[in-house]
Amino acid sequence: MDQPTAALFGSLDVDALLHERGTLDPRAYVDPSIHALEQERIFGRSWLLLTHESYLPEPGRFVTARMGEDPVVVTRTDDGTIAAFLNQCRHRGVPICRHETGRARSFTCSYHGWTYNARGRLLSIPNEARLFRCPIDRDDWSATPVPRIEIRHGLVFGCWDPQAPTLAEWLGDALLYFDLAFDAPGGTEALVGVSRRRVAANWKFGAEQFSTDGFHVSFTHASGFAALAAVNPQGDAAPFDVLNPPMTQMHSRYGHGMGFVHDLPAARAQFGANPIVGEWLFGPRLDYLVSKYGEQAREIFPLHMNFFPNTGSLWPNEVRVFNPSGPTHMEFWSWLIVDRQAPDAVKIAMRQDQQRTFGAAGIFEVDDMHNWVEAQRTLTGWQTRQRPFNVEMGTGSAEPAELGLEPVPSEAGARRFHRRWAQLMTTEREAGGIR
Amino acid sequence: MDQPTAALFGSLDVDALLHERGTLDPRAYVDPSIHALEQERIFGRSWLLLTHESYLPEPGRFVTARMGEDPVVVTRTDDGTIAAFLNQCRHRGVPICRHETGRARSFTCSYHGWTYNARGRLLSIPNEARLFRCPIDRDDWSATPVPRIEIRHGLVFGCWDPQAPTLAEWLGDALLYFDLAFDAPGGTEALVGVSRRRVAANWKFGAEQFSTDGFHVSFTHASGFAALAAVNPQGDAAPFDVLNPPMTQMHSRYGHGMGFVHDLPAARAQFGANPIVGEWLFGPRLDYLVSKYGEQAREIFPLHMNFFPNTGSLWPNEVRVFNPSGPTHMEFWSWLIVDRQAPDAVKIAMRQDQQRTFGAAGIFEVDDMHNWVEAQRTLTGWQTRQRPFNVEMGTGSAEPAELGLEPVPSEAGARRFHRRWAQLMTTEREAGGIR
Amino acid sequence: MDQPTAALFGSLDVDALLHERGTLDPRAYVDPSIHALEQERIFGRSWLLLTHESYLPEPGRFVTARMGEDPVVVTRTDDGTIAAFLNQCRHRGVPICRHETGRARSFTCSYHGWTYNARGRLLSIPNEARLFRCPIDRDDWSATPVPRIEIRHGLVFGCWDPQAPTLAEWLGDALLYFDLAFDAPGGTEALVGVSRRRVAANWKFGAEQFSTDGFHVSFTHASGFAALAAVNPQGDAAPFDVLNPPMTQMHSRYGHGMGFVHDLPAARAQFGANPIVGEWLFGPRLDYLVSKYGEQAREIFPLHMNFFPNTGSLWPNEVRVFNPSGPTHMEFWSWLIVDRQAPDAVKIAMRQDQQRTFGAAGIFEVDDMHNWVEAQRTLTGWQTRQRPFNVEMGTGSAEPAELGLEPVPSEAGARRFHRRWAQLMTTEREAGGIR
Amino acid sequence: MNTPRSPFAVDPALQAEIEQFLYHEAALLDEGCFEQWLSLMTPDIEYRMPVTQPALARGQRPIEGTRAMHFEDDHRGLRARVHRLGSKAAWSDQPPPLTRRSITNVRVEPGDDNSLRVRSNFVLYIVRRSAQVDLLAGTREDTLRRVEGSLAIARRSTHLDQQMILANPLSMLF
Amino acid sequence: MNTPRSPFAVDPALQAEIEQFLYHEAALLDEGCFEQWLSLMTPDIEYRMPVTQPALARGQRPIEGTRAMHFEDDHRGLRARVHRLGSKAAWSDQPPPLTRRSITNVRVEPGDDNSLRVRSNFVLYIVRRSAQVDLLAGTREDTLRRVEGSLAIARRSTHLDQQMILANPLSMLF
Amino acid sequence: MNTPRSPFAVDPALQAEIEQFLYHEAALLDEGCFEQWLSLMTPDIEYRMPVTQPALARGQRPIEGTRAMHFEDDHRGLRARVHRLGSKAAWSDQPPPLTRRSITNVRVEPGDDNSLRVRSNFVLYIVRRSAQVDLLAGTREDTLRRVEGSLAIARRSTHLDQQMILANPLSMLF
Ligand code: FES
Ligand code: FES
Ligand code: FES
Ligand SMILES: [Fe+3]
Ligand SMILES: [Fe+3]
Ligand SMILES: [Fe+3]
Repeated sequence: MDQPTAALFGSLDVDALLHERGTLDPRAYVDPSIHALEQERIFGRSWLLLTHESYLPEPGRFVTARMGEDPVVVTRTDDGTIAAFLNQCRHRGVPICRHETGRARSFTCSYHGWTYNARGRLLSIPNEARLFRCPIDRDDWSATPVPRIEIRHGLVFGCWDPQAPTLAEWLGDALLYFDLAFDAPGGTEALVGVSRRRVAANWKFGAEQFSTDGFHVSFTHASGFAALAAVNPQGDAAPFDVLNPPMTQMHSRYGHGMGFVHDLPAARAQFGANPIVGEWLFGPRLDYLVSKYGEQAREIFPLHMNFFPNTGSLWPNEVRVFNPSGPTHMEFWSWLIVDRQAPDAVKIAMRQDQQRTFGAAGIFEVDDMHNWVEAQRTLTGWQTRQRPFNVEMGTGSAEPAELGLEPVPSEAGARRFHRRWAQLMTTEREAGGIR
Repeated sequence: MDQPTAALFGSLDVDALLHERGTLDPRAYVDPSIHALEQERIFGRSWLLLTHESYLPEPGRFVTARMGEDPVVVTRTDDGTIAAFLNQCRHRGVPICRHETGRARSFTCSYHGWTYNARGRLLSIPNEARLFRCPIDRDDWSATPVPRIEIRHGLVFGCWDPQAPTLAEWLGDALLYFDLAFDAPGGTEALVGVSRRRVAANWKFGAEQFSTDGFHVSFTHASGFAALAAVNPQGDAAPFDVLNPPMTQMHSRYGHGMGFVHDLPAARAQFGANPIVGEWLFGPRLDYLVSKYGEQAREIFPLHMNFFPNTGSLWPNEVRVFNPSGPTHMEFWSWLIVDRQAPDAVKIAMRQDQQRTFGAAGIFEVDDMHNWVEAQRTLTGWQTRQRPFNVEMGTGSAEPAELGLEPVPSEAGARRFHRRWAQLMTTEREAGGIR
Repeated sequence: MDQPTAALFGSLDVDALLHERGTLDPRAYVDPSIHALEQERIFGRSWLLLTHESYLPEPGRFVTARMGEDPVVVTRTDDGTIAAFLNQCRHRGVPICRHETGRARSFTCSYHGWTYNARGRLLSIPNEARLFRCPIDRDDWSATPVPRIEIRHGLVFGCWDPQAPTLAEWLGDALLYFDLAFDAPGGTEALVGVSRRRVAANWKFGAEQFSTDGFHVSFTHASGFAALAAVNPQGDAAPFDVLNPPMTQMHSRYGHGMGFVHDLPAARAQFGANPIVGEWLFGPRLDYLVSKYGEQAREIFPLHMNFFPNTGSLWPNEVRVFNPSGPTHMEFWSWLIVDRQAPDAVKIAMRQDQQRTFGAAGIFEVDDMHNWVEAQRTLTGWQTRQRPFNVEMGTGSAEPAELGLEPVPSEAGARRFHRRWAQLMTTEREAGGIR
Repeated sequence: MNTPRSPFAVDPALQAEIEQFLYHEAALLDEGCFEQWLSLMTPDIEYRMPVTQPALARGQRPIEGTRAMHFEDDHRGLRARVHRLGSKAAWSDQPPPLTRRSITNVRVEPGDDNSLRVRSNFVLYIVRRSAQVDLLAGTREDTLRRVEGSLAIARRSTHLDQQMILANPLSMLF
Repeated sequence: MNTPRSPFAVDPALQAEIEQFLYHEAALLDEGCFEQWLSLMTPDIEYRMPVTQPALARGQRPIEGTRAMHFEDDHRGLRARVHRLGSKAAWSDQPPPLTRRSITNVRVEPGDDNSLRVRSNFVLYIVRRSAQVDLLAGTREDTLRRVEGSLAIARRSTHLDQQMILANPLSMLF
Repeated sequence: MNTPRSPFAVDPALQAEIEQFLYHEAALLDEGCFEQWLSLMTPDIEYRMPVTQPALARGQRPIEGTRAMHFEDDHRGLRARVHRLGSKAAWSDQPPPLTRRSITNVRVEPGDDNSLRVRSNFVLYIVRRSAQVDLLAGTREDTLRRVEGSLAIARRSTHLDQQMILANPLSMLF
């Protein structure tokens, strides 16, 4: 097991937050100074999901997005590549782009008309020569660019740290799992309309759960499963046997985690209750994945996952990002994604299934929200911040040095999520790119 | 008079907050670091009112309550005793009990199903043996218990400090006054429905006033008295002569305070305007008290009081608790209590009288709220925090070493409230139980 | 050019906030410790606009006002002078005066009846002799007076610093400009009804813009100008030619700034589109000013201005004050003022023009609000606080040692506003009156 | 569409009349005409607002016992409240808050002989001290009686949708 | 219940017609159809919203003098506002806020000859920039006129229940 | 005033009937009578709430493509939701929030043969955990059908005026 992290940041001792064996100080979810440091050390140098490429089908299209708590503009530039920059005019700070989505080749600030191109480069200042009488250096005074952009299976990621590893390196040994979750024949497309919520809970409640927590399902979602069973006597989406689930938990030393179904019949039972959907997922789609990634594709059917720090997904048709909004709230954006080549009937079925289960009003989603919000609210007390949370599930079993694959529920993934978090939180930014 | 308190806490000098002669720094009502320290040093070791015993008539009944800013569950256990514990699951912090009141013998967390008994002891974790693979120590991972519970005249008190004195010791020389306020033949019962308010004022505005402030009545409540007089030409509840009230202020070096009517005819005039009520209070009830506490019961008719830190009451039918909710708000809970053996007509009369006067919409209550909220709002300024408040009323008279009994209005009780507060605030918690 | 300000305050280095050449750290608009220090060092010793004298036509009239974040009462006393004092009872801090305007010769606190006269002097405490038994010193326990009050052209200013320079000294070389903006034959009067707004932006966004920013007009207000042009083909209030405006920017080393029209025909075109208004402004009014201030009055027609720190105005019929309300909000009060001797038709025309343009719902005002609020909102990010704003416009031109008069748009005035701000922020209060 | 009316069909004239009565009543409160408002109450008015309890969970029985009340007034009690609101010394209401009542979802049913049972929802917007905005909502069940050719309120029971009162001081009439 | 109608009885057809007119008008504003909205105003429209004053305390006389106004428009003034709202450069309204107007407590009285005096309350819910929610409430007094078989607004005077405007920028029409 | 009715004239009896139906429906939701509420839906109910998009800026074309949905239920989907709300394990709704729906600005138009097209606005006040107050507003377009002498909802499309959902968890029915 990794060494415990002992560094101090500010007056906060990480040892007080995260103990070796698996306990976690609840102040990590409420402390304003921890939250402030996260902006620099987590969100300032991690790969963060911005949007789906299908929103930017041609040059001149743009969307606005959010990286941690910072607003950015994401564009398809004239050379067909995607660029992103901070949505803040360098003159007095008004947003450069006021719209959430649209078509534009340049962006003019509403205050004094500074104009930036689709890469955020300062193009012009009205009457600059006569008014400024001093050189306004384009390199100094362009919008802050997001220096690193990568696209993988349609998902557009950005990173503020010029020295960061590549996205593939960042994903590390979890890369295959990422690919199996998001690759599809012909790629994917996102539905129009980002489902956004401001939820009164720290972002880590969401990210950690999506990484690792398959064992809350039978409890938290009991009413949802019963409801589906009641209206569908043949039983769709029944919960697995909690003690012997056909599932494996993946956990990575880089903080990523996933629960996947590890055999085909179980996956068919889980995802293929609707035969139209099953035919696609386990027919053309699986054929494509097997041809590309080999036979192992028949043993990895992703269910829930989080790629560190905050890109969560519920396979096979949703991806979401858990952005902080102060220490006690998260702002989370969820995209519905469907396989581009899937028949329309499959796309419709997936959309309808998603809204009923994990949409903003989904019968599963609402109970997750409830738990997170109530846990956060409880932390407004004082006694409630004095004793650690328990993250010990599965501590007794051997833990691999590298990628972990747990055949039964365990919190090893949560421990790794928090340890990765502590590693970044205690490493100074100046130390160069982090691994 | 006590020595001035000179200790420092954080960067705050208590001398700057509370001067010997009777001035008070307004920052005590707004400063976030003072508020944070209060949670540990005041609410972390004082006896706090939780609920009334009548809400827990038999084993299996529970209510949720609040101690300072912390949520607790209060239960009647199978052995008939009352227990309380922090309402926070030790796993990831979701409340163990979601309901305000009800019947339950165990409590199951909605997130992963950890189950606790009526004393907050961890009973079971779903599939623990197989999933955890490490011993989950029941002593380490039960809900944080409220280690001290005492019940006196139906009022259930709890205290987080295992080394605290008993409730009777805590009340000290104010014990007799507590008993005369809350004892009744056959005990008391609380009406169904806790009247709760979140009020935009620091909790000490309420607690201090209830301790000591009989002299605001004729000013603050002028419109209320006039209204009652207008609809009742015979004149009920007329204010006392301010200069010669038949009242005594009690103040204790432990911070408790009370204003009581010190002669029977005046008490009858005050509380017995409604003959039905008077017959009970000054008949069977007084007989009972005299037989138990002696003739002095005829000279102590409590009117307003606060037992340190935050248990306030307006005799004879209300008890309330002024809990903090951040430095600038209080959340206060008020219970209507009536003598169990009183005739129904008395209970009804008391209930109706209470809603009209000191209920949430009571014609006296609203003007108290107004004063507190406006004083707090004014403290958002900067100049408004630069000069002390005056707490000098009655300073000139001799002050007793022990229990004080003042025959005329005085702020001796307020000075003692604040001095007790400063004593606790400047005493480290590790120093053992405080007196 | 002034020396850069290098002093530290708290952990904040002013050099990090305000660079010599003209860049500004955005943290000046969000940091809570900067905001707290502003209350002491800016609002605690600057001349601040309280109200217009016409609201206090005779002894016994009062209004409540705001100085920074502090509430004050402003009165016309029996000797006809104007006085002001902090609106906070010295006993427990309840506001002394509950009304926004009215008639009163003394003010009685609603809590315990302490009564203060129209200068805030403690007059009486109910039953003081009997109850207090200690001398309550009238000098110690009166409401905190605003020690300095001056009235100039009907505008009532107050200052907390007894050692402050006079208002005329404070205005310094900007005094003439102040006089030309607010003087009028027979004086001015304010309309009934203060237009108040709480706007989610730091107060300095407003104050700085009003000082210096004539160049936002053509961009920010494009839609407003187009709207006026569309309904008035003869074209009223057309924007100036941005490159060759008939305007001069005044900037003072004391932080004041103004944009004025510097020739009469242009002023007539700007302000006299409505002939009724033009006849008054450039007839009797101008005659009066020329007779009093000389021929220069024909070359100074104020348009926008701010007198440091926060008295803004849009000539000729509005004055406003940008008060802070926490670091991220301002509370701003705007008065409509009209020349007392102007014909009624002029007054009506001015009122109607103001509501349409710069009233709370004015077609120009709303776009200013938009820019400020959006710039502030953007500063909730982290990256958005890392790089400076640009305040370099016009840096290349020579800058005068004393009063600056710039014939073309420039941010020299903004630089001077921020430099004056930094000078006060880094000068201790004990150092005596500041210049 | 000439199909027969459903069970939801009502007499539109009666419906409109009752709505007008409630709007008139609300305006009297919003405009501070408390004495006039009081004149709309019958002498035997019962005016109640119980302390709001949490909505019951599935399968829970309500806790037995007498309910605490925010309001439980007869005519004399209301007279006292109205008297206070007319006083210069009613500190919480001098100056008065701005209030605005929207009365919605009015449902009328015939009651005993001369009376009507009227349910309605309300949204009450309150502004104190220029910038303290509160919003309350709830539902009411009134008994209206025809009195001398006009209408009067004989009983009002208000359910306020706040267990924790946030709009303090609660000096408004409902 | 066949007892005679009270003073609150109204013509239900007229009441419904006026309500429908006001709902239609509100929908035009909520849907951004500002030109169509403008066409509901008479050419001599008086459109006003005075700066909200504190409610008067008992016994205080109102302060004399001319009132300041948030809105004081004639038809030309409204045309200018509508023109601006149609511009791409109306920054505060591009993208437009989401708005929803609930019009309640409609009370109709006959006015001079051809006109009606209509009072109503409103609750206006506004969302800007996806998460800045504001709520306004108030009351209006309109003069409606029958014009060519339809209805038009000849005068609107709005009282906004906020002394301190919190819903900035205040670029909405009322 | 006896001038002829304007285009805003409606049948007051029909208007009142539809309003009563919508008030009844709202009360069933506010009182937690979900099964009864479900019985007001036709078997072929289409119940939808698209994810709210920003209002379009002047001159912008809408982005093409399939819309994401917050709700897109048929009868079976609603049965599942109602089943869950009846469960003790529906954590977010046990105890249930206090909710209060005000239905306003009801506009009725005849639809195909047997149906009515009804638009209405709503203000939904929600209180969770005693002090978490949320307010939602929006507009709905319903298709009502006359069924066996009564009314039923055959289609409801709700537009919620929040792009960023603030009232979480969004477990309410609309
Ligand atoms: S703030 Fe963008 S151009 Fe000035
Ligand atoms: S949080 Fe309670 S069981 Fe997991
Ligand atoms: S607070 Fe003003 S008299 Fe006591
Ligand atoms: Fe879940
Ligand atoms: Fe009191
Ligand atoms: Fe401007």
